Parts: sequence; C-alpha cells; structure tokens
Amino acid sequence: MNVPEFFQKRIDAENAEEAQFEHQVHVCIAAGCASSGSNDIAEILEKTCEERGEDHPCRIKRVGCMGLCSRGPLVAHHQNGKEPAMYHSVTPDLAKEIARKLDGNPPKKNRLDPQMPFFARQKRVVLENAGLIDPENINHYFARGGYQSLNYVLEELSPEETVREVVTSGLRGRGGGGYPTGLKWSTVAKAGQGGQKYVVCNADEGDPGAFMDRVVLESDPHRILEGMQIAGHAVGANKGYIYIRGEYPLAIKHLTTAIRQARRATMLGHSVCGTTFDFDIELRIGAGAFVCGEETALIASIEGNRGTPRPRPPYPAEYGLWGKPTLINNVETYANIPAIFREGGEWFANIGTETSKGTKVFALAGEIENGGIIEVPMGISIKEIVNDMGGGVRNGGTCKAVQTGGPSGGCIPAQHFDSPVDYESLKKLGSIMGSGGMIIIDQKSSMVEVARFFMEFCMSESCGKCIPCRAGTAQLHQLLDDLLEGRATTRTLPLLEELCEVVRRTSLCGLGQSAPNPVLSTLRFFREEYEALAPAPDGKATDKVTV
Amino acid sequence: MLASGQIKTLKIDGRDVSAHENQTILEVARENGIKIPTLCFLEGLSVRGSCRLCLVAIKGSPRLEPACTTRCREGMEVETDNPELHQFRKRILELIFAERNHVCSVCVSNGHCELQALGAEFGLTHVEVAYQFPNMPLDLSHDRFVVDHNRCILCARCIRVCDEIEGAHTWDMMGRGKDARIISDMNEPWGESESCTSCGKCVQVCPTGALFEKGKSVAEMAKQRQFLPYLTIMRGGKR
Amino acid sequence: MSKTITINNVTRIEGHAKITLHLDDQGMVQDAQFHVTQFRGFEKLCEGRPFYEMPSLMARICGICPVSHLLASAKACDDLMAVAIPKTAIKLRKILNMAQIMQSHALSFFHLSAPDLLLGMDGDPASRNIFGLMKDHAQLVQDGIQLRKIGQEIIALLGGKRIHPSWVVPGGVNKPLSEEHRDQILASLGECRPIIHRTLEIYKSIQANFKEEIQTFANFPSLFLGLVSPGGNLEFYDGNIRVADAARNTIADQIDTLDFNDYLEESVEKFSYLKSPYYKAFGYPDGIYRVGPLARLNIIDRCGTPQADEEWAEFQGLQRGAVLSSFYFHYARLIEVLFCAEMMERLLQSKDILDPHVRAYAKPNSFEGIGVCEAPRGTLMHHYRINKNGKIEWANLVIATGHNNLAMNRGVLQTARHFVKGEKIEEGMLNRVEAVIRAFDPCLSCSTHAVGQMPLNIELLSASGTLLDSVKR
Amino acid sequence: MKTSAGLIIGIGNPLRGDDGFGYLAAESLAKKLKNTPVKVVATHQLLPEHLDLMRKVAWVVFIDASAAGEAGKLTITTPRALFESPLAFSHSLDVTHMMAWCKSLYRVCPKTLLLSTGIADDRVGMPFSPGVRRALTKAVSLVVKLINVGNPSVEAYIDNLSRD
Repeated sequence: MNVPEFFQKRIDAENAEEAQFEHQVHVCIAAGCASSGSNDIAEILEKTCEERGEDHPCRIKRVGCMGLCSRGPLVAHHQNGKEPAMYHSVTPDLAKEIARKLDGNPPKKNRLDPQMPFFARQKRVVLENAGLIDPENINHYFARGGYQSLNYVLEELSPEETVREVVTSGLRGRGGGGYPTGLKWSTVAKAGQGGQKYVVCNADEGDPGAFMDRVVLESDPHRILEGMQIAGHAVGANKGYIYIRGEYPLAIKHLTTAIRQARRATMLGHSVCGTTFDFDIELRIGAGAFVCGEETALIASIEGNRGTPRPRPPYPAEYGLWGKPTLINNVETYANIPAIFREGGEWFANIGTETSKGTKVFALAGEIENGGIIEVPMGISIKEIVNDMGGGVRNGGTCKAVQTGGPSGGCIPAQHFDSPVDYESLKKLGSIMGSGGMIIIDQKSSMVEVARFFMEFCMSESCGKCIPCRAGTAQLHQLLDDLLEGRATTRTLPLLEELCEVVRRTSLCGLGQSAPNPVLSTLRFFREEYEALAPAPDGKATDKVTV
Repeated sequence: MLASGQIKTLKIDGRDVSAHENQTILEVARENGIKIPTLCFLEGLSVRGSCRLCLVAIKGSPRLEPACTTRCREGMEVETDNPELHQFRKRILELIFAERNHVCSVCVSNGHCELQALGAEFGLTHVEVAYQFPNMPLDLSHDRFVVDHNRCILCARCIRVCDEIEGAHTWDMMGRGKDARIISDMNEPWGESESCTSCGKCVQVCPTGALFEKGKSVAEMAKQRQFLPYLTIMRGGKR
Repeated sequence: MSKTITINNVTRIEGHAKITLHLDDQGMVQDAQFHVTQFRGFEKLCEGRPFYEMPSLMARICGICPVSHLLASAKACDDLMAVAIPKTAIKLRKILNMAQIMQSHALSFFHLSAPDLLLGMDGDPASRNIFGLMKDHAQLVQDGIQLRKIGQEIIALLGGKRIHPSWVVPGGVNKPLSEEHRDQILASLGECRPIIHRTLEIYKSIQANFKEEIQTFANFPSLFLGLVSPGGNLEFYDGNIRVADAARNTIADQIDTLDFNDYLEESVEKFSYLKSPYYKAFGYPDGIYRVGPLARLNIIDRCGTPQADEEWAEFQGLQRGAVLSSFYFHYARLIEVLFCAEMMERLLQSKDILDPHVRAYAKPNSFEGIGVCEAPRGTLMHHYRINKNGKIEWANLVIATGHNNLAMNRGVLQTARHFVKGEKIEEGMLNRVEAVIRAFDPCLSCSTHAVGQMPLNIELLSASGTLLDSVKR
Repeated sequence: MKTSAGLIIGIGNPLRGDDGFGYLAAESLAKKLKNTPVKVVATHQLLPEHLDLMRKVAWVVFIDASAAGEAGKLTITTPRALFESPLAFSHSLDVTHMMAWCKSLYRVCPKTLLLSTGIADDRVGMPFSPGVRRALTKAVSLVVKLINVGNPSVEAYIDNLSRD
C-alpha cells in the first residue's frame, strides 16, 4: 500500500514532533487507571519533568489502556532504542522518582517485566494502538497508519471487493453470536436496492465483568470511525450511529473528540479522503438498559422509542433503523476492519483456528491475579489464559471455574481448561464466547451463588416485554434464592430446571433465551452443589453443605 | 393479478393450507379453523409477539416461532400443539397469574376475562411458582374508567389501540422487567391526562380487568370489541 | 398456688378459639378469658381498592355468613353514593338476608346446640353427638337438614350462587327476580312452617330441664343493642339502632346508623384479636351490651308478623324485664326463623317484587359511608372512608361476635365460677363452659381483624406457660 | 343409556394436588352423564344436605382420594355404615358416617360404592401426580362403564361386590 501524500505529511509532522523528546512517559488515563488516580500521576509527572529543565526534553503522553488494569495506575517509560520500562501501582512518590531518574537508574520498585506472559503471549490487532497513542490526538493515529485503510478502500476497492475481503478474512461477529461478518455485510449490501441504509456500531457493552469495548473506545476511537466507514462503503450506507452506553463517559468524550477531529481532517463527513464518499457518524447515548445491546432493541432506542426487542425476522439487515436495511456490528468487529484492509484478509485468516479466525480481546475479572485486558489469538487454551497469562487465582487460591459470555454464557469447570477458546468449543461446553468477559471463580465460591448473581442481573435487566423473561427470570431468581437461603423444597430443583427450559425456549429475544444459561451450565458441571442445598427427594432435609 | 409466487402452500397440523404472501401463520390457521391461543394479539392492532402463547413448532427450525408474527413460507410444516407446547403455554399462564395480584373472585371481569378463560382451558387449577404479591397501585382518577395495575399483564393492547386507532398515544410503558407498568401521559394520573380523549377503546380491548368502567361491580365488566374490525375496514385496512 | 385451665378448640362453633380459666389458691375460678386466635386483617387489605368492589370483597370474610357482610358492605356503598336505592331492591336484599339468617340459625340450633339441649350436658360424650340425637330425635335432625337446605336454596335462587353471591351491588341488586324463582321460593317457604312449629314445641318441652343452666349461662344484666324498624318492629336490614337496658327500658332509640360511632367505643384486650366495643355513655365495663337474637327480641315492641308475635309474647314472659339468660338465645333463634319465614312470604307477595328496576347508579357523593344490618349473630357495621375518586382509604368493621365479646367473657366467668369446683376438671363443667360460648354462636373467623393493634400474648396464656394444667380434646 | 336413578358424589379439593381426584372426576362425569337419571355432585366435603339426595336414590357412588394405598391405584369397596363417632358433626364427615346418618334418619340407605385412589401429594398448590392423573381418566371411564352395563344393574354389581 503506497502512502498517499496527505498521510505522509501528517506522519512526518508527528514523527518530527516526537523526535524532539528523548523520553516519552506513557500514562494510562483509561477508566481503569483513571479510577486509581492516574490523572494525578500524569500531572505529577509533568510537573516533575518541568522541574528537570530543558536539557533532556520529556513528553508525558496520556494514552489508553496498557492491559493490566487490576494494578493501575500503569506508567511506561519509552526511551529511544531501549525496551520500555513499565511500572504498576504508581504512587505520587514513585511517579516523582520515575521522572527524576529518567536518565539514570530507573527505580526498581513496581517494575513490570514486559516479557511476563501477560504481555508476551498477546497478539495485538484490535489493541495495536492501545497504550501507545493519545486517543484524543488524531495525529497519533495517523502516525500509526490510521485512516490509510479507509483511503485505500475508497480509492481502490468497489463495494463488492470490500465485502469479499471481509469474507476472505473469516472475521466473525465479536459481540457474542459469532455470525460471519462478511455474510452480514453482503446481506445488507444486497438489501434495499440502493435506498437509504445505515451502519450501526453497538457499543452498549453491558455484561458484568466485561470492558473490552470500553477499552477500545477509550484507547483508540478513530479505529471505530474508520471501520464503520469502510463498512458504509461496502454496504452502501452514508450514515452511521454509535450506540454507546451512558456509563462510559470517557469513551463518549474520546469519541466526540475523534468525530470532530476526523471531520476537520476530512476523514469523516463530506468527501471523505477527498473522494465522492460521504459518511457521517452520530453518537447515541444509551440510558443504561442491558437489553439495548440486543439489536432490535438498540434500533428501537436509536429511533427514540422504548428500547425493547421485537420478534425477528425481519432481521435488521433487511428492516432495521426506520425500516431501512441496517448493518449492526460490535465495537471489536469494526476495530478489526482497518487492520484487515491494511494487512489483507488472508493475513487475518491465518491467525486463529479453522473456524474462528483472528484474535479476541478478553477482559479478565474475578478472583484472578492479573486482572485486565488481553488480546490473544483464537484457539489458545483457557488454561494458558487463566493460569499463565492471568497468573492463576489471586492470593494463591485454586481455580474452580471460569465464567465466559456474561449473563448469556456459562461456567466452564477447571477440568475443561485444556479446551481451546473458539466459538464452537465454548458452545460445546455449554457456554459462549460472548463479547469476551471472563470471570475467574475460585474454590471458595458457591456456583449456585454465581448463578443467582447472573439471574438477578437478567431479572433486573429484563425489559419486561415478553412474559417468560419478565416473570420467569424473577421466578428463577427466587428459586435460586430459596436454595441459598434454606427455603428449598423437594420441588425447587425440578421446578428450577423446568422453568429454565420454559424461559430458554419461549422468550422473545436473546437476553431471555440465554438467561437460564448460567444456571444450566452450573447445573451441568456442579449439580452436587445444588443438590446439597435442596432436600433429598425422600423428603428428609440434608444438612446445608458449605461449598 | 397475483403472480404465482405470491401464493404459498404449507402444512398446519398436517393439513394442506394456502396463504397469501404476507399472511402470518396465525391468520391462516384461524382461516382454517385451527385454534392457537393468544393473549397480546388482537385483530385490528399491530402485532407485538410478547405473550408467547402462540408459539408454534416449525419443522426443521430449532426455535419456536410466534404464529402472530411469523409469515408463511412455501412448504413450511407447522405444528400448533403438542405436549411440549401445551406445557410451555400452561407455565406461561402460571407465570402471569403469579406475577401480579389476579384475584378472579372479586374482579370486575370475572367470567369475561381472556386470561381466566385461558387458565380454565389449560386446566390451570393452581400455581406452582411463587406468587409475587407486588404492591401495585390503582388509578381511580379518571372520571369514567379505572386502571388496576394488579390485573395488568402488560400486553400493551391499550397502548396500541390508543396510538394506532385513536391516535392519542395517551398510554405508554415505563420501568422495565417486573417493574414495567403502563402509564398515561408522562406518568400522570389518568384523570389529569391532557391527551386522553376518554374514548374508552383501551378499556374495551384490555383482555383482563386491568382497565374497566367505573361503577361496574364484580363480574359485570364484559368488554365490547366489535368496533375494532369496523374501524380497520373503514380505514381501508391501514393501521 | 393458682392454676390455669385451658380449653382448646372449642368444638362445634364456627372458627377456632381457646378459653383460659384462672383458678385461685382455693381452686375457685378467679378469672376467665375467651381468646380468639385467628387473624384475618380484611380492613387493611381493602385499603386502596375501589369502593364498588367492596361488597364482593367483604363477602369473602366468611364462608358462613357471606350474605351479611355483602349487605352491610353494599349499604355502606349506597351511603357513599348517597342514593336511595329502588324499593324492590330493598325488598330483595331483605329476603336474601332473612334466608341467610334462617339457614344460619338452623345450623346453630339443629346441628351445634341440639345435642347439648336434647341429650343433656352431662351425657356420655360418646353418645352426646348427632348420632345420639338421631337415635331419639330423627325427625328433628331431618328438619334441621331440611331447613338449612331451604335457606340455602333461596339464597341460590336469588343470588346465583350459594356462597359469595355477586348479585348484591352498590345501588341495589344486578338482576330482578323472575316469576319462576319467586314461585319456587314461595313453595319452599310453605314447607318450612310445619318444621318450625314442630321444633318450637320440642324446644319448649325440654326448656324446663335446664333450670341450672338458665340461671348461670351468662345470665346477668346488660344492655341490649340492635336494629328496630321506625315503628319498633323486628328488623334485620333497615331501621335504626335501639339500645335497651336490663329492665327493657329503651335508653336510646332510633339512633341513625350513621351516628353509631358517637354511641360506641372499642377497647382492645391483649389476650385476643377480637375487638371489644361498649356503650360509650355508660363507660367500660358498665356499657357491656349484647347483640343477636336475644338482644333483638329484647329491644323490640313487637315482631310484626302474627305467628312470630304469638311466640314473642311467650318469650317476653320468661323473665321480668329483659330476658337476661343467654341460654334463651336458642329460643330467640327459633322465633326469628319463624318471623323470617312469614316475612319472606309477605315480601314475595308484594306486587312490585318483580319490578325490573332494581339498581341505582351514581358516582361517589359522600366521602364516608356506613352500612348496618343484622347478621344472624347480631348487628354488623361496615364503615368506609373514600377519597374523591372512590378509593377506599380506611375501613372499620364492627362484627356481631365483637359486640358480644365482653358479654361472652363475663358469661364464661359466671358459668365457670358456678360449675368449676377444685382442681378436678369434669367433662360436664367443660361442656357447660363451651355451651355458654355456643349460646352466643360466635363466628370467630370474621371478627378477628384488629390490624396494627396490640399483639396476642400467646406465651403468657398458652398451654406451655406457667402454672398450667391444660385440657385438650 | 339405561340406568336407574343414582347419585355420584366426588369429594375433594382441586387446589390440594391429588386430593382433587374425586372432585375433578365428578366434574368430568357430570358432563358425560348429562340427560341421564344420574345426579352428579362435586363437593369439597360431605355435608348433611347431601343426605337429602342420598335418600332418594337406589345407589350412590362416592369418589374420593385416600391417604392410604399406592398413589394412583384405584380401589373399589362397598363401605359399611359406621354408627359410632365422637365428633359426628364436624368438617370430617365421611362416607361411612353419611351412610349411618341416612339409615338413622330416613331408615333407608342406597347401595353404596366407594371408588378411591391412593395419593402421592395433597399439599396446597401441588400439581396432580402422574399416577393419580392416569387414575382419574380410568376412574371416569370405569364409572361410565358401570352405569352403562344396565344389566346387571349398578345395584346388582354392588350387591355382587358386597358378597366377596
């Protein structure tokens, strides 16, 4: 790919700017580190550097996520030609010390080994810029090759060729379902015969324990704008919406800035990249309903209606926003697009497994030593993620299970940790890939309690439209509560199982249909924990067993 | 002239039936005298697909589909009743009865209630799931009508008839999950609603005793729904 | 050392109760308490409901006399609407009420009390039951069954259902009487006259056997309260309240039922869920009064039907002044059944009874409404307050058994003092204590409703408490 | 359908799981035996008023659930009147008492058959157990068959049974 002159000028300018500084200190200001005070650390670093004087110019760069969120604030010291030095849990004192000793012996305290598996085993595609660029500076994005894929697609590829490239890549939807992205694009491309169409980015990430999309949006927002526009070109849409949850203020801020900067740089809006392609993007901020992650509910919400799902078909690809064909993809899906067009669909298809191509971003949460965000090639085993990269259970406990896929997913017990992480394998184990949340559960936790937690979530997030989900989740929650609070009868467990089936088979949308999954998967692998809480069928109550 | 592709032939409960292109399974089933239970569906209003009672099994599809929203396809084989569907429907009814305070014996719609009739039809002699006993309010502020949320099943017929037929859109829904509730205007007392035209259509389409005429005593509220088909015809079938 | 004797589960009365007798050191009865241990809370649960739902809701208080609650509630609702309901509706409601009184009295007399009366208080418990009764008094038992059936049939013909009819609505009734049903009812009323006369004869023939019981069964001076017609006749549905004293002097007359609160006050005993109202002007405990058949026959000037008046004249002659012994509740019940049969016939023969106009419609016009009628067991009062939209904001029910509560307790004490001697609990004594209660025919399930008031102190008075010697059966 | 005037009384509470056996059997029989001289009564409990019905018929079949016996197993018995009971009038009148009442009061008692099933669960709000559900269908067709035989008549059938 030749770099057009416009881009080369921008890249040269940014490189020249950067060359002025011998040191670059990256401070993560994404929500994880910000919550542990990284903005103060950045200020302290700036102030201390100023005090050092002009001899050794240093730039403090407020960047996106570096991954190890459980140990923020994270700071990385980049020096020309040297391996960066990373620090975790940076206190104001440590920040001062780092700044003062930029030239000499860097402090040993709280140093992170960049070769630790958490970093070394990652394969970064979606997160290639995260932690390296200032998300509010479009020039940083340009310097990393940003918007060149868009320009290439607009200049060189027909919509059909664009779709074909995505098909070649084998990319599947990262929002949870794993629907082939290329197929979706071609469906929308063929729908509607030249009329109005829309491209929607689903950034309503709501699974408990999942924050991959937030990290992408906070760390590299332009990536999404670029991916959406390529999609717009492919399917014939000129309008995009990013539906983002209101709980992500920093992501909203970064996206707003990015949209403004992109418009000014003609990377968005009229005559994008100087071509005849027009495309504009609007933000729609959700009011905190989990169900709005469901695509028909999301459409209703963007239209200004109550965010409730409707029966499909018709699918949004045919009948979406305001009845027009609409392409809806998740944040991470769009984030893969610029890389696919830069490196080629073939390149992407070579990463991962036969059926699950590319990489996947996971959010590690729960009782894990190294909590945070990782990006790994598909097909890696759960064991590698949990034990090696994640460092096992916090404080030396043993791992009992890992919950994937959020409230629609399931629990995978430790004996199945050799299983590869791909769409099919996880499904076989009764869970789903989902959007990428992974919650590590240690031996001390009760699986019934885990199930109750997710059921409570589903109950309070049910939109209330269809009866099985609205009333069924409430009943399921009560039955789980009965088990845990010692009110179970001989009928509790049979009724629980039957109602799971009712809710799963009869609910209107995916939220309801998958709501029983945490119960069903824990029942499958940890049935004895349920049985210990219910009276035996002969009517004699068994002693409550602490699990 | 209809092109040949616009007529579909399919099987419902083993019977060969034909359908226009845009007809739903429910429409065709009813045309052919095949009974499928419904609760949120009401002829003349837009379909909603939320009560899940009309779910049917379609050969080759792992999912159950609502008959009210699913369009007929060529060669489709539909099963409208089987032991599994029966049990699901019964459980769904049970969930409704347990969800709010449906006390038939003192209800104005006793004997004229679609929910009660379905309960009887499915032999729902008791409710196994736990009664929720929510503390639900009653709005008596309207001059002529009452809304008793204890008996509301959130079918949204009132919302639809008010929006689609009367054009007032007085009713809407707020809250989610089990806290969802129909509201008039911006959750104001019905009697203070400025948009309500007091036409009473919502009361007549309500399947239970949630909306009723003031002054009616127990078992006296029989709903009149004849007006809906006429209005639809007069509008040339447009909603 | 004092001793407590507890009689649990008083048999053959409707509902459940417990009696505690406190003995002193000499083994004499020092105190007696009649506990009601059930709790229903209807007043609380009707708050927030529309007032026109009240009759059907309130009929659910009790499966034994739903009609009484239905009528009192409907009358309170008429009052809230401030309408005069059609005359025919009044007549139909009256007939319904009397049918209910008839079948309830039949149950009380024939099934619950007859074994005591006909087989004696000291009879062998093994045969002192309805089988024993049937052996020697088959006709009486057959009559009881028949009379009850007739009462229930009339209710069914009028209201559509035997239990909890939804026929009575605020403003009247929702369906006029058909000629066919009228004729059916009249025919069955014809059947019950001979039954009542036969029974009265049997009763009067055995009355002399119970001198001791008559002396001691809650035989004490008290006030009597009930409804009377404007002319002073026996009245179960309409009319105003009259209070008479033990000498049959009328001390308050034609009290508008709407003002009843000005005359009555309620005390709450800590040992029972039952409320204990008393006549305000006389204070507590001098204001103790009785309601029900005995009281009704004590306050009236006449029944108002020929045959009942004949019997009433005889009844009146039993004691100087008012008839004070609660034993005579039984007699009073039979006279009332006779009155009902006569009065129902008279009403059914009136020419406007088939009139199709039986319901008045109105919005709420009054924010407070009171409905009073005579239930089989005595005066029943429903009192509601509503907001401007007709939503019930507050309700208070004063129930027949509640009116009699203080009198019942005094009666239990009186009987126990007379029949309990020493620490030995004899069957005959227990029977008599129970029989006192049964004379009042209390209906306990509906009268227990004092939400938010003093809780029942079960520990103090239960069988497992201190100084206890309980008897159960 | 040829049969003499008879009475069927199904006893039970349909809200209490298997206890509803008799009640529901009677309800379904009532539909099947419309327009026959057989009167069918479904009741929660036996009442003195039922005596008035009993005394007028030649035979009566009681259908009830029984706490004893295997769930869903139908038993046919010809009960005998029981004249002794310490608490005859209460909420627990049973078939034997009814017969005794009827005999004592009216000097007649119809030929009586008791069709009962053992039950699994009679707690409030419980569903029918599968065995009792099957027994219900069986019981209904059994009674219909019994009434349909005509010759030998129901009375003869009961007589026959009493001899065994």
